Amino acid sequence: MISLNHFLVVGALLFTLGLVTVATRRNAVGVLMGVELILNGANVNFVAFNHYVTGGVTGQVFALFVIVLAAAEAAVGLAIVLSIFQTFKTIDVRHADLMRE
Amino acid sequence: MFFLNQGNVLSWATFFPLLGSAAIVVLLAVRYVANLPKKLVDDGARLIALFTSGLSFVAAIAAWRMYDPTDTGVQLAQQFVWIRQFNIEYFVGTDGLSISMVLLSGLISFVATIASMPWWSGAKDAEMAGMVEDDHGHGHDAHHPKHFSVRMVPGYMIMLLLLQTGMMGTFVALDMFLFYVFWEVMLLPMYFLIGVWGGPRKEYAAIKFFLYTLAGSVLMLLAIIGIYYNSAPAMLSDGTMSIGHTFNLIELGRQGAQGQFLNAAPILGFQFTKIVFIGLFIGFAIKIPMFPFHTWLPDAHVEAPTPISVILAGVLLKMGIYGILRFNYPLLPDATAWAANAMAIFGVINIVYAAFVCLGQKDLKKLIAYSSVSHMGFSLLGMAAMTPAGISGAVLNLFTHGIISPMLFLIVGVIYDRAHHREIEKFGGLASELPEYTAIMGLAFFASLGLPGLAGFISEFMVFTGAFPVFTTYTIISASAVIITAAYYLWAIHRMFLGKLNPVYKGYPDLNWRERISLYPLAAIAIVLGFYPQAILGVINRSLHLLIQNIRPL
Amino acid sequence: MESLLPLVDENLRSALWFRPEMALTFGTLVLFVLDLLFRRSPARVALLAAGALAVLAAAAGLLAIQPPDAQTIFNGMLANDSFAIFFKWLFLAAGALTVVIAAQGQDFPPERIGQFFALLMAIVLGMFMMASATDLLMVYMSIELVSMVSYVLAGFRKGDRKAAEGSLKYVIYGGVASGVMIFGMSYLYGLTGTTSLLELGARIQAIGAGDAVSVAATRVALVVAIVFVTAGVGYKVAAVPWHMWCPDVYEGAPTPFTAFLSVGPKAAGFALAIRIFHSALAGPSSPATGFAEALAGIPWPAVIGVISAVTMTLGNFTALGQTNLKRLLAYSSIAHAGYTLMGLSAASDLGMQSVMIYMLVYLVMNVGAFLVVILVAEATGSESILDYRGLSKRHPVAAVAFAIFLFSLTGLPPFAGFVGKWYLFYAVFERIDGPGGGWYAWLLLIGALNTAVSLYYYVRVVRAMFIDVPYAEEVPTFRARPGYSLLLGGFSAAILVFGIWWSPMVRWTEASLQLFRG
Amino acid sequence: MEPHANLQVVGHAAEELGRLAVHHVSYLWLIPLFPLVGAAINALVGWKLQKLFGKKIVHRIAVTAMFAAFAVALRAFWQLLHLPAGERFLQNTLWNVLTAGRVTVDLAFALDPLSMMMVLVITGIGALIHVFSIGYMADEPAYWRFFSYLNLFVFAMLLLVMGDNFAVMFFGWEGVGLASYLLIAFWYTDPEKAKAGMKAFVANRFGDFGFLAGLLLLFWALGGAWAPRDGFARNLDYRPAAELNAVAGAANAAEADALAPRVDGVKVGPTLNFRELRDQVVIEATGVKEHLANTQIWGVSLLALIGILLFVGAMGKSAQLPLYVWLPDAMAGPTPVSALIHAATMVTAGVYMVARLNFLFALSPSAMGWVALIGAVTAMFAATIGFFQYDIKKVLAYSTVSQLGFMFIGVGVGAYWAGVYHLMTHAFFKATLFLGSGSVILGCHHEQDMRKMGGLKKYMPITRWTYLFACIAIAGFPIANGFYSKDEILWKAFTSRHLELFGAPAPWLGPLIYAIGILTATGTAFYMYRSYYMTFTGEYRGNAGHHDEHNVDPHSAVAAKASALSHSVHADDGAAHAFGLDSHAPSHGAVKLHAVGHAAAAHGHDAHAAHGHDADAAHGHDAGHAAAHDDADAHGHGHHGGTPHESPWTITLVLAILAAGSFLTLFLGIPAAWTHTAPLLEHWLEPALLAEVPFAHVDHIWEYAFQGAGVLAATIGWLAARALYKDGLSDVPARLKARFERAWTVVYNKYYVDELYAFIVLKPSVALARSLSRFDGSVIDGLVNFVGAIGRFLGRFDAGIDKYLVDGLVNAVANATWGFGRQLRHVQTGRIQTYLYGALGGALVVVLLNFLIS
Repeated sequence: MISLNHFLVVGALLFTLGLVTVATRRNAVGVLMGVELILNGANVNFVAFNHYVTGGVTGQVFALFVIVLAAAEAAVGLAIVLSIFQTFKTIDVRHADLMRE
Repeated sequence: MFFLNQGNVLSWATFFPLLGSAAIVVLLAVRYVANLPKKLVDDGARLIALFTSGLSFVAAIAAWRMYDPTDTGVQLAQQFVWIRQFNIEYFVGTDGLSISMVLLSGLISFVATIASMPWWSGAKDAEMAGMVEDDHGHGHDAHHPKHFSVRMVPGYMIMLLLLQTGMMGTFVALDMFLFYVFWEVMLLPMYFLIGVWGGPRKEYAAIKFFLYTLAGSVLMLLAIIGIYYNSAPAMLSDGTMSIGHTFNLIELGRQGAQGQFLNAAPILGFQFTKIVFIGLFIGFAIKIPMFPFHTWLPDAHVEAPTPISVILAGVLLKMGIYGILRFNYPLLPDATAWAANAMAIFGVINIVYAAFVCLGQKDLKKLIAYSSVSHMGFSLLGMAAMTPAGISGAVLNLFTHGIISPMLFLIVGVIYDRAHHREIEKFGGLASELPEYTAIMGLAFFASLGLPGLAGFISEFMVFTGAFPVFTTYTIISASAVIITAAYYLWAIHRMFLGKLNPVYKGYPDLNWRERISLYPLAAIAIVLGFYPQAILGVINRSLHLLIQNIRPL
Repeated sequence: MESLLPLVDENLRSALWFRPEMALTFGTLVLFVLDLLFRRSPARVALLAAGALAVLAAAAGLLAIQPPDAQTIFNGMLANDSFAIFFKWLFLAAGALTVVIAAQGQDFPPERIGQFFALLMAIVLGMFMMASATDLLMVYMSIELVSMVSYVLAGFRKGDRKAAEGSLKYVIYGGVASGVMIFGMSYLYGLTGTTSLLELGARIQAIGAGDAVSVAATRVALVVAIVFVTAGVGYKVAAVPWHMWCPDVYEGAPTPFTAFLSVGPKAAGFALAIRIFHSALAGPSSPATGFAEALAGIPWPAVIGVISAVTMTLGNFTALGQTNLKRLLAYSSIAHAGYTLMGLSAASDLGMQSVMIYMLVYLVMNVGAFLVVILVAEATGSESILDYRGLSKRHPVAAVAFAIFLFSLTGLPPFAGFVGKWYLFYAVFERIDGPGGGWYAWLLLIGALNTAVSLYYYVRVVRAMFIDVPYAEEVPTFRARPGYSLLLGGFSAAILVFGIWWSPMVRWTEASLQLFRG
Repeated sequence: MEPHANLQVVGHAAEELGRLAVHHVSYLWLIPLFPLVGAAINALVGWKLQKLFGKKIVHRIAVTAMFAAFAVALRAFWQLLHLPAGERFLQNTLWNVLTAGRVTVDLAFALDPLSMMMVLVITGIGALIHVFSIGYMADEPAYWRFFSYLNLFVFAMLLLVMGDNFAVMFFGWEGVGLASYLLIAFWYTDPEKAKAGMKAFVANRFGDFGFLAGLLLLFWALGGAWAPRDGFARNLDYRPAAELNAVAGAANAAEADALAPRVDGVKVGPTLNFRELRDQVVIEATGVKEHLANTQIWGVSLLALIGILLFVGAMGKSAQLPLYVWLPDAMAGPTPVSALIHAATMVTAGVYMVARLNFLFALSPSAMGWVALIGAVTAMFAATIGFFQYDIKKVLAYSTVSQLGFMFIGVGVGAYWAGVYHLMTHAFFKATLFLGSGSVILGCHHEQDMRKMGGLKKYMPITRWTYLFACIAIAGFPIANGFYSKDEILWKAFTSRHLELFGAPAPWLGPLIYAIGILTATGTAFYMYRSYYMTFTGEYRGNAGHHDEHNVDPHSAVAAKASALSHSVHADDGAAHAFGLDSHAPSHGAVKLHAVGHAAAAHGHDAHAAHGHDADAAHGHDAGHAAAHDDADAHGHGHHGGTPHESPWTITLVLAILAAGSFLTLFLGIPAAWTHTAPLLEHWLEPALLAEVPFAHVDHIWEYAFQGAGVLAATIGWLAARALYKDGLSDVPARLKARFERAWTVVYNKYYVDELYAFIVLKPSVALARSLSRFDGSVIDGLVNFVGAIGRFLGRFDAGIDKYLVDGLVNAVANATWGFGRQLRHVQTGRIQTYLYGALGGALVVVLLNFLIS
């Protein structure tokens, strides 16, 4: 029988993996995907909590909104990555350190 | 003057200069529109400055005349609610403690304004000083920059007048918040006056002065917040009761006398009154300046242009002592008693230490700056004793030093304008070339070293007499400074003025009229006060003696 | 089917309180259309600016006629209360100023300025919602709205490496921050079973019941969740340790937008923070003292205090070494976030009020400061402090105004900055003789000393303008910009007036203190 | 039998003294006013006047002021004379200078017999010296400056003696210091002279410091008795104003007076006023006397401490050990100044002050003991130095120091009137001596070295006779005033038994002081006659290049002898022959003389030829004068130029008057032993000097004997000097010097006291000053800059944190997570992630913080 904790563990794992991805990927797109992972970790939690704890639809609606916003954010992010590519001719985030004094 | 009456004279004294600076701003605006010739604008600014600070001086004299010495309460008060939410009032007034300072500040401001003019000087010394107006930014030769009195004149005058407003306001403000505002308002113009029109190391000196003073005043701010927060409500000027607390210094003094602040909650484990006392005291001690917070003074003095040194020594230094007497004494009598001994010790250190430092100085202006440090020590010692003679002497010392030290700095300015250096060793035998200058210098030096018959002696004598029964040993130690003082002044005279004339200074012009009209009045006052100090004492005594009545030993 | 009817009614009712937001929404779209319409028009910049201002004016008008009674709308998603309205006015002002400045400047090429205005309206909309959000969902969405548009605008300058880099950092950083926040929200939701800030407080207190072990465990989770949420807010106000994006983004973004960023979203972030901490994590403030107590023994005031101390200290000390004016102002804005957090950590009505006052004052002086930066950058093409030398001679008005702004930022009377500082300090001092007052005493001391430190780098600029002599050969020409001069004059005057006669400011903020608590 | 075998101590009958009766008058202020006005006029417009109307107008102003003051003084004297002895006290208050609490000071003048005498001396002798200066400073360009200084000095001196309270006295006390500074450094272009002035002022400041301390101590000693706070002076326990006294609130004189506590009508408590002080101390009922007598402070008797501290002040002004050093240097000033300030008036201020406070000193035998002892030692010490000086003014300077020592012996042992009497007599004969020397110096064209003088009696007879008479007076022959004052002092010293030292009775001190005194008297006679003989007898050595006493070359000795033989100006000169005959190689000398004579003739009157003027002398007067005049015309007042000449009448007249004065004033002090009535002056001064000091009673036989001893001492000194120095013939001094080379050098160099001062006081304090100012510049100021530096450093450091430290942390973390076996470059994640690490790490810290706090 799958309990709430299983879901939470999954959510936490997604979250952590997301963070690690963001923190270590050199490819900007990869980094953005890491962000997505984080958000999805949160979504799992929402849905799980909604199902096991609160009932109703709040959590699920929340999750839906998060998904939508994540999509939007990904779009913006990718656009910026494109402009980065146009200017830096690379999307390796290591090279985006002009303003490092 | 018809518009100067009991109710508004102090406000006029405070805001005349401000109006003046506003007028100069207008003048500048007009210049941009109708582009007037530079010369016209400069002279206009100078005239406005002279006129307004003169008016402010007149108002100060009027206040002095209106003041009734037999009454110890607040007089010439003007009061209305300013910020009701915080019970802040515009409350100016004067009592025995501040009336003499009002007069002094008016006088010295005016003298300083006169000394800021390039006028009334002989062709030759004007040329030597680099006052000659020419298009390119240099004086008579490339080595010496143009004289401060012809550089960016309107700006200078605006700042000078702002400074005067700040000073006068600080002395007349009787609302704690208002006091703090004026206190800070003084900083900015002073920074610019030193920083823009100062000497070679002006940036360093200016920023040092600024940071030093601000560091002190933020501590002061915290202390003020603390006092306000722990004060009891009081009646506002419009008859309504204040909400919770009060900024009214007189009211706070009453509460302090009743021990209002004794039962305030301790802060970081320190007793409230003590920590607040320390906060305020450091803030003021930096202005005095008290050892070890004195090191901004020599730099500021050395770099500042002459009139600014005059104001600095003549008025600004007085605010430290004034603030302590205005805040710490009435508001925190018990902490004051607790700190009295420490104050006396610091006073002695100031006196003796600075005197020795003077003896070792090579730069005349530095020497005089340190002598100011030394003389301020007398005030500390005298007020710490809490005896009538002591405290009267301390405040009288503010006045006399406020007369004498401006003379000294004007005198330094005279020789600096001609020789463009202040190295004592490099002069010699000036007496035979500049007799009048030598005479006035001798008067000032002897006044400063406390020669009876001149102003300086009286206050020193009173401080000694007042402090002796309380701090016998300290008093004797500091009395020994009279020897050192005599030594360094006479030695300076010896090296600069006596002996064979150093040929370099052959044909130097003697005093010109600008220097005369700024120096002689002060000299006259110094002599008169030497024989009749009661003119001041009779006015200030009562309030001061009342001030120390409340201070009981712990 | 009939169960939908109340929802419909609610939405129709709520629409009445949502008119400013709607105005902004439509305004955004309209501006896009206008942008296309005026493509050929020679005066398109002026027209578009007029349009943007018209939108803002409409929003303002609707905001003005909006009935003031406090309540929630959209089923408790948003609250309409005087607190929110105060900040909305602030945002409108910030937006309008940005429009005016941007319209005159050259940071935006005329052909793209329309998009900028449109997106600006969107940000304002987002900030409106941030100020009035009472549900975690709305909190998240409003933050995201503001953030995402900001990402775009931060990288608005095409082909500018710094801009691109800044926006990349911004987007990644913001993404992670909001992700962390939403993750924390998910835990809050799970632990309390609600997403409404209005109910959150009661639920958290209820947690106290139950056996010790589970309570302790829940508290751990709760605290972690709260900290995660704090991260999201802290990132918006650029508080240490979530401040690092700030300098780069400020430097990379077009300066008018930087000015906007430094005041608008910061204010919105504080509004949100107050909303969260005061209505969700603290009980109602006692009418006698105005003090509010933290719920369930979560010591967030002290934590915020520590964050505030660290933030202001780090910001100030880092600013000491800066030579680029935009970076310097960025770090200074971090420091000011630290000061403002003092008010939040006071956890009292006066604390809230002091935050509001400070944001109001800060809006004026900081936008003013950036305006001068724009002015100088136009003439010299540089933001380095070296190019400010001798400004007092070349452009006296700008120099004097800048000096006033800087001294006001330092917090010297008689400038408005001092009033703000005064309120913050006083609010903190009130708390000293409470339990754990020691924290506040130290906070106060640190704040005071920081003031002195900050003077040092502000004065460096003043010194450059007034004391240092410029290079002999450099004679940059200042294009006559009466508009800028007027603005500078206006800002300076406002700062002086607020510094000397600030009763109105106080009255307004006092009236805007009611947080709707359901 | 020894004298004090059968002595029994008797004091005056201790009759109760009442309060001082005061006569308020309104004209005393005129006395100081005139000199002040004179000074002011000459100081402000003198240079103009001098340019317009010549020097006459300048000195007319000054001298007129002096005589006017003298006239008013006489008027006051007249009034005093016609008052009953007990009520001779004139008082004149001008205005209240300052009042604060208990401290109240009036600008007020008072004349009692004592100050009356001083005023007469100051204005009288002062006026004469002004007249003298007319001639003496005739060719001084800054004439006006000189006279304005002189007037200023007299003004200050009058304040000093006429002051009704300590404050006014102190005004004068410092004022004369200033005036003497200005006058000593009058020729300021000479750094040495300027330095001498500085030295005088600073040395006096040492004394003033003691004076001030004693003053304050006395002031509050009085306060202690009445305020409810004994142990007032045990400081460091904080005393508030409220309990300090009844007069705390006094804001003006009237209040202070009204509030002041009184014990049956006598105002008690702290006061600076001599009269109030005297009343409350003298009148037993007030109990002040007991209080003062019984109070101890820092373990010593309060009164002794007060007395000694005040005496330290006197040491400065009156040039006693160890503060006398400034006086000899003060001779750098113009001679009239030396006469007026450094002989007649200012230097006696200390004596005057002690006498003025006699009622106080009398209460403390050990204070008196110290005064007397230091006086005696100083007298001896200075006299020995005086033996070997060559600068005539230096001799007189040391003699002055020595005589002041005598005065202090007088006031020290309690013979106040005698001390004051000596002050007066000294004023006369020492002024005569100084002005005489001045005349000599003028005559010898500003030559002060006695070795370059000699034989002046033929050139300046009046100067010579007056100088001689003054020598007689100071040596103590009964035909002049010096004898009477000095012998009275010594006699009183011998008969005093009540002195104490270190609080222990010292009956032996009196006789000891007498012994020292009589020896010193002998010495005095010796060095004064030495100066007389070296200056006025023998041959004029002014033009004899550089050749001095202590390497007498046989030639000049022979030359001198020869000239002495050639025309025997002094028939009575046995000694000269006696010494002359056993001199070697007469023929050689004669030949040389002859040759030189020719040389001189050949070259005409060459003023600078080594022996030229010996030749002139040999060929008689007229030629010599001719030479002198040619020379004078040739180069004005060049040194060694021409023969000396008598001074103008203004000078000689003054000399005559003063000499007469030193004769006439002897009648003021005819000892009681002769007339069986108190001497006139003692009688006159009695009301002022009321202290009752017990003296051993010894019958008159002994007094006569002691007077005889005094005369004997003088005679011995005279004869010795005559034998050694008359006509400069003897070479014994030379041989003695050769014999005791080392000792001679030590004494000649004034025992190296100046060097000692330089070593103990000057160098250390200057070194301290230098190091302190360096300390201030580096350490104190350094601290500030250091803080600033720390700030800026932290700034960079923070920036570093942002940029690098976090990176480092990141790399570390990255290593930990990823770096197993990987190279750094693979985990180098760049900026953005860095930020995230920072953020998350921060968040974690915050989480921890939560639990730490809660």
